[in-house]
Amino acid sequence: MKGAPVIDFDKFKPTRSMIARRKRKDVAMGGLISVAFIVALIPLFSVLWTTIVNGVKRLNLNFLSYNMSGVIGGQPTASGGYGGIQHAIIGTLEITLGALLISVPIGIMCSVYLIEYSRGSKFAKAIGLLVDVMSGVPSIVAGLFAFSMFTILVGPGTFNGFEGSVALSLLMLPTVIKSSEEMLKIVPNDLREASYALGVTKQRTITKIVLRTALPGIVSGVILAIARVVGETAPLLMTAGYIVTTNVNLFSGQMTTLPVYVYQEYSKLKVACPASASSACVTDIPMQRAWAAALVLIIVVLILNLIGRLVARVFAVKSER
Amino acid sequence: AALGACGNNEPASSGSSAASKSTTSAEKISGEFQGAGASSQQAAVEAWIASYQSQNPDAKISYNPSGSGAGVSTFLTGATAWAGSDASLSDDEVSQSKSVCADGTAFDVPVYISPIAIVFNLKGISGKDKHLNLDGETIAKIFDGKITKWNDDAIKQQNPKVDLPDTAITVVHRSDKSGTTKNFLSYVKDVAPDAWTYDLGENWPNEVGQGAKGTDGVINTVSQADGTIGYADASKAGDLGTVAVKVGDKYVSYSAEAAAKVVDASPLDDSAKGDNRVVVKLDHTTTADGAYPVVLVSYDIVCPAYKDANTAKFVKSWLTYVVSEDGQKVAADNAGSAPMSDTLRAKVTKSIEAIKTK
Amino acid sequence: MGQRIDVKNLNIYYGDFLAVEDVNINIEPNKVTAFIGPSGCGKSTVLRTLDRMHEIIPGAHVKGEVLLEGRNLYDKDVDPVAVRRDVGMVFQRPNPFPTMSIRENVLAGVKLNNKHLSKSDADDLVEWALRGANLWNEVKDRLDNPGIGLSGGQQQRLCIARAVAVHPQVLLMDEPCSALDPISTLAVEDLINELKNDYTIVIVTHNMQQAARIADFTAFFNLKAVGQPGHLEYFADTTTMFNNPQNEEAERYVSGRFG
Amino acid sequence: MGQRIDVKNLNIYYGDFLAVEDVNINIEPNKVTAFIGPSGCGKSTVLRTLDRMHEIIPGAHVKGEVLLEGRNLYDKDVDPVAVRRDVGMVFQRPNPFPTMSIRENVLAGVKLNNKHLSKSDADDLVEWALRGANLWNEVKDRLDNPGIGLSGGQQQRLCIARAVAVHPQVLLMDEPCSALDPISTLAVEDLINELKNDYTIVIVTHNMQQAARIADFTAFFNLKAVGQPGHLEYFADTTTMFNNPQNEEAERYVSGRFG
Amino acid sequence: MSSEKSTLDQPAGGKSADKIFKGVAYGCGALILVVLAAVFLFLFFRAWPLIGGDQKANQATIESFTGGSAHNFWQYVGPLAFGTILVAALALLIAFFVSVGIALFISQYAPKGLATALSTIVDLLAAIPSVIYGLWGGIVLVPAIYPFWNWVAKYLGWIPLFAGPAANPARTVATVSVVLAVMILPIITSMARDVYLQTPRLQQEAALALGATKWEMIKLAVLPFGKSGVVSASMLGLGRALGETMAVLMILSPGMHYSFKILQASQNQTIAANIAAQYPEANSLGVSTLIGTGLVLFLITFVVNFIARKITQKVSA
Ligand SMILES: Nc1ncnc2c1ncn2[C@@H]1O[C@H](COP(=O)(O)OP(=O)(O)OP(=O)(O)O)[C@@H](O)[C@H]1O
Ligand SMILES: Nc1ncnc2c1ncn2[C@@H]1O[C@H](COP(=O)(O)OP(=O)(O)OP(=O)(O)O)[C@@H](O)[C@H]1O
Ligand SMILES: [Mg+2]
Ligand SMILES: [Mg+2]
Ligand SMILES: O=P([O-])([O-])[O-]
Repeated sequence: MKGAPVIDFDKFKPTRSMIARRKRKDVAMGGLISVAFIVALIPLFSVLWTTIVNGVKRLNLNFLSYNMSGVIGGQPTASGGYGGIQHAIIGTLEITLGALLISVPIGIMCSVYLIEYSRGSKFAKAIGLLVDVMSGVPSIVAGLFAFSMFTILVGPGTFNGFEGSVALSLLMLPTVIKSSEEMLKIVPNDLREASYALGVTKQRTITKIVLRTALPGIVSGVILAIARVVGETAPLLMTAGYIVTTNVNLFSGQMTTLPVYVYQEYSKLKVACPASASSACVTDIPMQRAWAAALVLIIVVLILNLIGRLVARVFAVKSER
Repeated sequence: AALGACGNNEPASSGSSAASKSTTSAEKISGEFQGAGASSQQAAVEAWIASYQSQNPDAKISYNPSGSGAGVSTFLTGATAWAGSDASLSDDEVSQSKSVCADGTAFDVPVYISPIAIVFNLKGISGKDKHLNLDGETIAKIFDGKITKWNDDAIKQQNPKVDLPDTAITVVHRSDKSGTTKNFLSYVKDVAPDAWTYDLGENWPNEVGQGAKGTDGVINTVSQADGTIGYADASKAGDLGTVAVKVGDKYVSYSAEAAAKVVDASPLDDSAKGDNRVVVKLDHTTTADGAYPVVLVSYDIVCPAYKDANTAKFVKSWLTYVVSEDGQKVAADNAGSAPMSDTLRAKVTKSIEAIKTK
Repeated sequence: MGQRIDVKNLNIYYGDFLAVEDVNINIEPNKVTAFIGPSGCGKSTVLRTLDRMHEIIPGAHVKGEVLLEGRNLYDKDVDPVAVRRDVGMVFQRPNPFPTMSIRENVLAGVKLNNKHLSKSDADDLVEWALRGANLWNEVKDRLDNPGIGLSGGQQQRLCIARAVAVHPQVLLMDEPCSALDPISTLAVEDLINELKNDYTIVIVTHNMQQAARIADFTAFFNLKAVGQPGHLEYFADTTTMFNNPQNEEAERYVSGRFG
Repeated sequence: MGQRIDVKNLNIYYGDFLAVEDVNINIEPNKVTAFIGPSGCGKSTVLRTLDRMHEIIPGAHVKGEVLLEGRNLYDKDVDPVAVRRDVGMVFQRPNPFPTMSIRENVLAGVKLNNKHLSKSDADDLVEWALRGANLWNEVKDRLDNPGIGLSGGQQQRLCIARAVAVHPQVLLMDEPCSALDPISTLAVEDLINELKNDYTIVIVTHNMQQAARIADFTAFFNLKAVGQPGHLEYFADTTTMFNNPQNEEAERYVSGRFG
Repeated sequence: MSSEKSTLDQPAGGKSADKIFKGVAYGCGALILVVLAAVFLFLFFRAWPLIGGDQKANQATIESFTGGSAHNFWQYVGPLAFGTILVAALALLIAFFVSVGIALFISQYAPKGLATALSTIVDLLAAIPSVIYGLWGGIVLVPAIYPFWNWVAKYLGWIPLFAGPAANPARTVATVSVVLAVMILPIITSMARDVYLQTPRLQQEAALALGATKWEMIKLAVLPFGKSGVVSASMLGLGRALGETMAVLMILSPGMHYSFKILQASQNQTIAANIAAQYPEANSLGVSTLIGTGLVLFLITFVVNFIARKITQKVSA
């Protein structure tokens, strides 16, 4: 090779010690990574374990099918239970559904705008930035926002489930947008072109080809977003309030959700048992209820995750290979 | 079991020996009513609601234990029928209430009187129904970080029979704004003005020890380490040791009766501006025999007239029940509170009578 | 029957960048016209202007005329969506819709345009298109299987079937065989030979042998340097192009050592 | 100088699936050996066993021997990392490290063993490798620019420079030109011709003309049917393979109409 | 079967649907802007009395919040902002390396079956509500971790950060950081794992083909590729830690200092936990003050995310 410098390659030959050193480093890093892994699992499993062990004590059908009205202290109710979380489950479902109905259509259409209509435009970049920023909005700020908004628009002292939905939807929106955006991005451009080349309008291409192809990913993204907000406490305390009875009206009256219930029961800590009470009176029933509700919450989140995966699989782009 | 109507539990049969006589004459109340406020009252209010609804099955009552401040603010927006509060109304709040009450200004009446226990956790010494004897000055010094060891002479002298260890004292106080704090501190300030020089308020004033959110936080924190001491609503004291407080020359440990005694021995606060107000000015320095002076008095705040007559009817009948002998007993049973005396009840009842239902 | 295309003074831009300069070319109906030339000379770009697919890229636009049977595709009142129904396109990599079965893929063009088809009409159309794409025998027993379950060559023929199912007059193909193995390539080439009875076909290919085998006319595009616009260097019937080109550049290119 | 490779009774598995069966082949030093054959016959698979890259795929393993100058690469005490230093590899699609400059890309392999390379040594090595890959003149003024800023053909040559910079004895190339345009292909083919002075080169190609142009020996792999293991059908010097193959299948394949 | 007639001049259907759809998409894009502006404005209106209201009353409110140690809004929010950032930064510091470790373990080291199982577990843990982490932290971790902090204070106490004595019970910034780290760990891990798994095979093979060991391959191909993804994952985690309310509220013994003594109690407090703690007992002016601090928190997260975005843009460029 003309003009090339002459290289003495023996100089670059790996020395024995160098090889050994690289090997050692390789093994050490492998070890370190495995250790990091195990260390991290300890607290995570401890969380799960504590919740399960403490939670199963009170988790039964009665607990799931009654609310807390008429529950006095640690005494058993007429149905033989110690109150339950039926109202909180209903509240959680309705408020989350409300948040879902607000954030999913907006979120998906926003990602459609970002990916399909204005990829790379200045405005789109600004919105992309704002979505990023929005994903960092602390949940308590979302709560304060919904609280302020309803105070100003509806009137002071407004508490209702929908107010909670508004707060949660603010938290869900960026997650939905970002995951949908990712999913739309990975829809191959080939498919769009194939559709356009068949003389299909842009709207139908997007709805019938692009969104359909991205659907499994979008659905699992949405479900993960739900799983994230279903455990919110602080914003709901200041928006949806707290009530011991079942309220099915999302737009009027306070509503309890599972995390708020957990927190409220934890706050009660203990109850007093009157001297006359039978041995069925349990003084630390609030803590037991808190753990049981926490366990239910985890199970709900778990089920949501599983559904997400299942949906992703069912709707998945079928392939034989 | 089939799902109860919307999962409601029928009121428990035990515990509430249905308050038959106090409300027999009153007509049945129906409708939905909301209250909000002090969390200290929560256990009592839950019991009251259960009993009250057993007599008025068509009334649906809910109480959000959102905190005294939030309760009063919400009440002042007109969104709730009444508020529970650990503090009596401020002058400002009284005048603000003009805009929500149909007529006149809101007033407060005591409904819930509860001893505050000074709880501690000390290996080998604390335990259920175990006490340490302390006078006000020692308590003040401990909570001000002046006494830092459990075997300090001041403590030893008052507890000659106890073998006190050389453990450091960790003070645990409320980190949130709290009526409990204010009542505890006003006791300390009244009995030991030289040892406790801070201004009185609902926030903890010094930087000693650890702060914890809520009564539950204090109890949890105290339980979690050796050498801790704190104060909390007595019904939550559980297995922790509690302090017997020096009154006169005896040491008195907390009990509902002992708490009731100090309230009886205390005058009403004449400086409270506004009609119908019943504000107790606790006399912490009382030497009355067997009185326990560390007490929390919690109020219900209501209007003398409501825009909605049904609400007015409800509030009147609700308060009547709450302060009735039965109501006070239900609270005492389920929340460990001290039933109010007949003298006080008479004053309160007079105020309740002022509520216009027509 | 296929339709003729006449390209007049066409300049093609990506934003401000002039990618292809001043193209004039007449594409005969029911013939196969091949575009050859070095990479980046604008073959794909020109091809995509023939059904206004070019416009999908933001900022891309043209100056000049493309006449389909005398009607300028770029006239103000022509809807690009309608253009694309008349001029079908097949891409370099087979791109069946992954969520659809073989049958649905064939019907996609019709169904996506919200046309309602009776079951028997649909069946007929599917069979007709798949037979036209030489794929019927291979897939007739598994029409409801996913389209992407097929082999690459089958997928490409499926895409051709999908394109012909909307009855275009012209079929554009951008290197339809470059992702295929030799055996599949053969199948597609055979198909092109048959399709020209019904359609006008324009095909971009890197492979000169392929152009020689299947094209009636060949257009050689070139570019002076990278960053310069490409242009149509030489257009001739295929025999002339490969045996006796009257253009020095074209001769250098077709006789070059590349395959 | 290049080293010789002898493959003996090599069976290659993906998990339980026998992908390639009983390969025996002798690869001469300082020659270019081409692997050709239909898609899926195992060309890439065999190539990757020559530097134990095969093993990266979970479950993949081999039975048999690959002797590099007589030493079995698959002996228990042979470190695959060491093998890969002696046997370099270039892939189908150019894969420079995207976060690195041109210079850093070239030095990436060397730096692994020489933490503290003097600036002048590094400069020399970069120049040497880039000249060796025929890229020096095009990039010498922008060595600190990112490697992925180059054109496809340049990137591929950069990858070759990166591979030769660690001074291997053998260079394996898996369809190194299939993603490149003709001009870049030419550049890489020229390069291969020069490189064989220093290295033993094994190249997989789909393009028979390419094999004919650059290889000294050609191995034709085949498979009986999809799902069946591939096998080495015929191995000969390139002239024989393309002009007078002594194997019917090979003849059919090289004389097919595809190109 | 093909028709002779050109359909060019027939109007294509679906034109108006096309326009409406586009309009809706644009509207939803613009809505994001509106929503964020609304968040800011509503908070701002509600916090307005802090600026436009009676300053005497404001001072009284803040003095009552702090027991007289702060007199104006900035003195009040300063230590809170400091505490917020301190807690979140520590949590991120702890979680970051561990997360990257786990993500690498799952994506590069673990055999496929184990990797899938672990991924599922990590995803589930990422969804555990923070109130449960708060419960666990306050009840299980606080007593369990004290001996460790005590040890740290004893032997590493010469480092100002670890100045003793360690508070018992350990309701300290250190413990809270650990809980928050545990909480954000699955979030960062799950995102980091996803990007690491997407490292192009080609890059990895390129490194291995040069004779790199596994770790060197990770350093050459995986880590650089994943950098921007991991940075944004960390920022997401940081955002979560900055805004976490319940876990802090249920664990930390708060204080209002600019203090780095993470093993001692009553040193710092976070904005979010402070809002939740004071909100129930706050009067109308108090709520305004708290919303003011919420606005500051909002701005902090805004800035953090903004910077993060800039970083990721630079890295990926
Ligand atoms: N989307 C685009 N944006 C900007 N410029 C582009 C775009 N697509 C292509 N170009 C430029 O237009 C010119 C022509 O590209 P084109 O893809 O048409 O060439 P080609 O002949 O098809 O090449 P190949 O044989 O590689 O497919 C090139 O300079 C290319 O860089
Ligand atoms: N990672 C893998 N796991 C399982 N099977 C594989 C894998 N890679 C290749 N195979 C199988 O091994 C056989 C040989 O594949 P290989 O990629 O070596 O063929 P090839 O001749 O290189 O094909 P091409 O020309 O398309 O590159 C094929 O049957 C293929 O399906
Ligand atoms: Mg092209
Ligand atoms: Mg291959
Ligand atoms: O009832 P508290 O005011 O002490 O919370």
